[in-house]
Amino acid sequence: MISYFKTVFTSSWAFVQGLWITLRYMFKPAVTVQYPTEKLHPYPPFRGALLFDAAACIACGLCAKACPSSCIALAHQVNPETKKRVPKVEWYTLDLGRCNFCGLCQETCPTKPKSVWHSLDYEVVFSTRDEMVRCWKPGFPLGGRVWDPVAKDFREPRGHLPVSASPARK
Amino acid sequence: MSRDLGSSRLWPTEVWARPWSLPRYRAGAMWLGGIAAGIVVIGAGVGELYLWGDRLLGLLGRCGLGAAWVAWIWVLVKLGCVLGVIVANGLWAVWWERKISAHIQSRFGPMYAGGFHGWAQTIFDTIKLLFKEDVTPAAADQPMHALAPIVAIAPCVMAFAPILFGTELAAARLDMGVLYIFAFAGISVIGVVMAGWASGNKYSLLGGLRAAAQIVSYELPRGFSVVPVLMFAGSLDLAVIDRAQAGYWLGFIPRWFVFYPVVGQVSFLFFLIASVAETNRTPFDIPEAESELVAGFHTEFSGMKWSMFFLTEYGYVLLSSFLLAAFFLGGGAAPLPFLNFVPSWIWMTGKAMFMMFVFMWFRWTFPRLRVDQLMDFNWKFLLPWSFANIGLAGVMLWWMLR
Amino acid sequence: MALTKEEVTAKLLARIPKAAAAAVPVRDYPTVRLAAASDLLPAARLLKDEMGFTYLEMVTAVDWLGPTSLAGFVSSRNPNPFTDQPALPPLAPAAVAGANYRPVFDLLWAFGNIPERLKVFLRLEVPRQDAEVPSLTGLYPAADWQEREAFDLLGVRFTGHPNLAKILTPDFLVGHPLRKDYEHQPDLYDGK
Amino acid sequence: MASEELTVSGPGLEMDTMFINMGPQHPSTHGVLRLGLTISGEVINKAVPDIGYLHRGTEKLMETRSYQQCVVLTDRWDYCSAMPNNLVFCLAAEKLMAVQAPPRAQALRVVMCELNRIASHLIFLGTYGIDIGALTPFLYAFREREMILDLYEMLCGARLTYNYIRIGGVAADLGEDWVAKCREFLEYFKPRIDEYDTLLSFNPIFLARTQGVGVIPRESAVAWGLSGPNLRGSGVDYDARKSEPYCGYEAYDFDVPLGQTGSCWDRYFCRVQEMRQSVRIVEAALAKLAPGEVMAKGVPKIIKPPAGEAYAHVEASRGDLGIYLAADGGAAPYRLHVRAPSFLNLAILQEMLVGRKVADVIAVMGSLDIVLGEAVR
Repeated sequence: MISYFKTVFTSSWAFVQGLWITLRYMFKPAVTVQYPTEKLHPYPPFRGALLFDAAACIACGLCAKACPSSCIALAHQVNPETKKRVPKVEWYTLDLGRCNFCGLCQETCPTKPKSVWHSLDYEVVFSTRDEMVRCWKPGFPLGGRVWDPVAKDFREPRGHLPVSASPARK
Repeated sequence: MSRDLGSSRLWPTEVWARPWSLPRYRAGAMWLGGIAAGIVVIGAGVGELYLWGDRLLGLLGRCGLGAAWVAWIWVLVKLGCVLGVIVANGLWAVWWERKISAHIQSRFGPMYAGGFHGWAQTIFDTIKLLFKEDVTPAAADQPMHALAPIVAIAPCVMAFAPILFGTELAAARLDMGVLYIFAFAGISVIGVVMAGWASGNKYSLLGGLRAAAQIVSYELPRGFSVVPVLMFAGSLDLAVIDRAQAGYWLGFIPRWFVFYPVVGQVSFLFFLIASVAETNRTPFDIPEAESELVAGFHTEFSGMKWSMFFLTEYGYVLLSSFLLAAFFLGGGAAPLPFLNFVPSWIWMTGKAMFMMFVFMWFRWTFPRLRVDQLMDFNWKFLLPWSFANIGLAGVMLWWMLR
Repeated sequence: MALTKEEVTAKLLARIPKAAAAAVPVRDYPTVRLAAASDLLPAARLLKDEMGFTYLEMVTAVDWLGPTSLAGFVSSRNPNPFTDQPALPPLAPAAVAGANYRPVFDLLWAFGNIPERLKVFLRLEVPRQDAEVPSLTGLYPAADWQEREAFDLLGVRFTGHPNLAKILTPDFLVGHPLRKDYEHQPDLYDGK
Repeated sequence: MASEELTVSGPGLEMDTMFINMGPQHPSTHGVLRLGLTISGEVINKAVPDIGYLHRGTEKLMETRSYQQCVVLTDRWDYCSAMPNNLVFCLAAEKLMAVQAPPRAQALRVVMCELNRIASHLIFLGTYGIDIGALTPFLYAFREREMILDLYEMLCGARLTYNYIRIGGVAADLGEDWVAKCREFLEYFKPRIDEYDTLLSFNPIFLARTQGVGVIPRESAVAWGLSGPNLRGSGVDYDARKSEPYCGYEAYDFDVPLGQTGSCWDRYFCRVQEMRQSVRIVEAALAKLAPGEVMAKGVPKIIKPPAGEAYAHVEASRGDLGIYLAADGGAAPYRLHVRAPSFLNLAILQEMLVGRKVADVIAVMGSLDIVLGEAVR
């Protein structure tokens, strides 16, 4: 009989304690971020959407070999007279739809500064599959362009952080 | 435009260390303002009626209408008020619940719609629900599926008839008001069972059956826990119960039933628990147990049909809150003598809002019971002890009347 | 009585006919190679009942046919505007000189003795064609799904398994993907 | 636990059973798991788990990837705690190559794996709360987990798929204030566990829902090959960190929490206790973190382990995660098999659920803490 009332009491007391905790948190400020209106910068090592610098690249192809999901493709330039390999990229593509965001391409890139590297852009959103493929040719911006199959031309990708918002290259 | 928060993450450690220095973290006391706003929203219409009712009645009479016409118009006005309260309560309570849950969980809740702390969120939600496609599953029993939300909500509206919104302030004064409310509140379960059956979904069916068992069972302790109050007040009329709690012991302890030693507190708690169970809210929300039955009986409802179930749920929460306030918390009586100048409907709605907060507080704190445990708790704990409580009340009454 | 690795191996070798210490052991663990599929159940019983290896840690098989074949590899649509070359797997496995390729399934069981903190591996080679071994489900319920997995991915039949059905791959998938000569049959989800 | 199955006999009194598909889209199946339940009333007669909806064929994919690239794929098994996945693959490869990570890297591995254990158990705690009907602890758990993810982001740039532990060491050394931040988190986290205890562990409703429910007896747990907190909840003292210490776990002083009866609550409370122990280990590891290399010398750029076979297993958040790695001397693993704890923990469901109520399915399934990404790889 005593243990019965003891159980009732301890149970009730546990409920009160639980209520007390939730009540206390109610008066503490919220810790969340109102995302679309408030935005956080990732920490510097963050691995966001990939950027590429065609001017710095030596077209060695190490990044393409390092990629576990074969998302990188490139071709080096060829000297039209000597038919010899020129250490410059002819074209360079990155399929962000396949990208693992693992950072292996950035790690293996031998140039200084890196010619392929992860930006801090975490708002990687696409509306079409074609938009997932970023293309570079010499002279293209760091963020790359996407191929528009209808207009048969390259255009700027939509809906991303401007490249200027990304920090200095690692 | 978005605001750039930079790369410094605000960890809880930092946020809680200096809450008020952060302009965007001033939401801690939101719910306090919420109670005040709730009193205004729910009370305003009622209060106006309280002040202007007599004049309106006189005006109608002066217009040359017959007494029968005046009576009818008067009924319609009161009906409109009650309906307005229920609908406004649906809008308000959903927003408030979302806010309370958010702040309990260290987040913000709705913040965009309408500007200030997302006050218009539920209004926009309602608009969305109104325009939403009304989907009826192919396997559903069509007429029953359409009828179920109506069967659920109609008794809820009707049960509000004798509810006191302040001293002597009710749509209808009934001698057997308490019985009337319990009787009508018990009908809604038919709508829930219909919804579960007619949906043609096994989860809904389980939810509906669970609801039937649960609600019917919890009617008993809910009724019995009020019996001591009825014994002390000596009437089933809510107005009489309300009046019986006016006045103070020793000049400052309110003569509310919740302050009657032992009997009052036990009745109050039992009524509160049974009310939570009646309204299908956590920890007794097994009919719509989200993690088990997806959404229980209203899984297959969408648009306005679905929101009618929600209106019913929040209507019953409001009903239970008003009943708790009227039965145990002194109704329209002020907690201290010098506060008597404040109109009774403010006290009434304020107490009801506080009880509503308690309902929500429970919901966002406790886990959910299992079906059999729920039944065990009802039949093996609540019911016997509410009988004992009635006995104790009898002894107390005998001692008082001696 | 504390059991040691050596004792376990010795006992297995003594009691199971023609069992031998594996030529290629699982690094750092006692590994015993069984001579025939019929030795498996006695060996498992010996381990379980007499030596307290009540924990079946792992059941798997290796197809030693040779390097993974890329036949039937389907690359997704190539949206690259510069080239028609589809994206291929990063590495095309090539035969390594000196590797011991042979047309067998090398089955592997790992048994654990929890209180003694011991682990022992049994292995058994069966021919790739109609590979059949007795099921351990009667002794170890843990073998149930693991054998189903080995059946699904490699096509080893476990005789006596109560429900030897596919478990990981979809029902419409033809073949056993982890076989080295697995060739993907085009299906609905390959796209154009 | 006595079966609550009803037996009805007599003409016209046969109870009809109902087949319920729980999943693959269901709020509480924690991923894409399908349970075919045959119920009579609310009591389960038969339960058939159906998995494979998330099968990505990682084991096959790895046969066409280099060892470095395989580490990236390991992240995708148990996405709630990817560090132990990285670790176990690297341990297996290191065993084949006879390479040992330097001491600092070993300590960092321990810190990361234990932090990940906390993060993973926090997810379990939160989702289990939701399964039982308490929604608030979920948000609290995620609030804390967020800090751990922040720590990871500071360290390796990813919040979920780290690719941090590499063959021969780890990818990056700690930043300047990482240790201070980590200590701040630990100090913040310790009192939070007590709050979880109040809100969930010792809440009478929670106790009623989980104690004595879904009991797995000792023998049954061992026979079905359970591991991790599910096995320890049944009172079996099996922890790879103690039985076969790796990464210098033998140097840390910690307890292995054991359950008494093997009920849902025991499994749950084992995890809560493990969070405390993990905090202890992380504190000790941070205290003895000496400066030094984080990558072993002599690890080639192109890793080609000699032919051979290795088995490595670690105590991952969900149990004993093992990897069998067969190498033929090539640049890619010849064959890799994952002994996934979730896969084996899930198998016992078909036996356990019979005779329980529908509401218990959720309690039991939640208490096993499965991640389908790992179960079906």
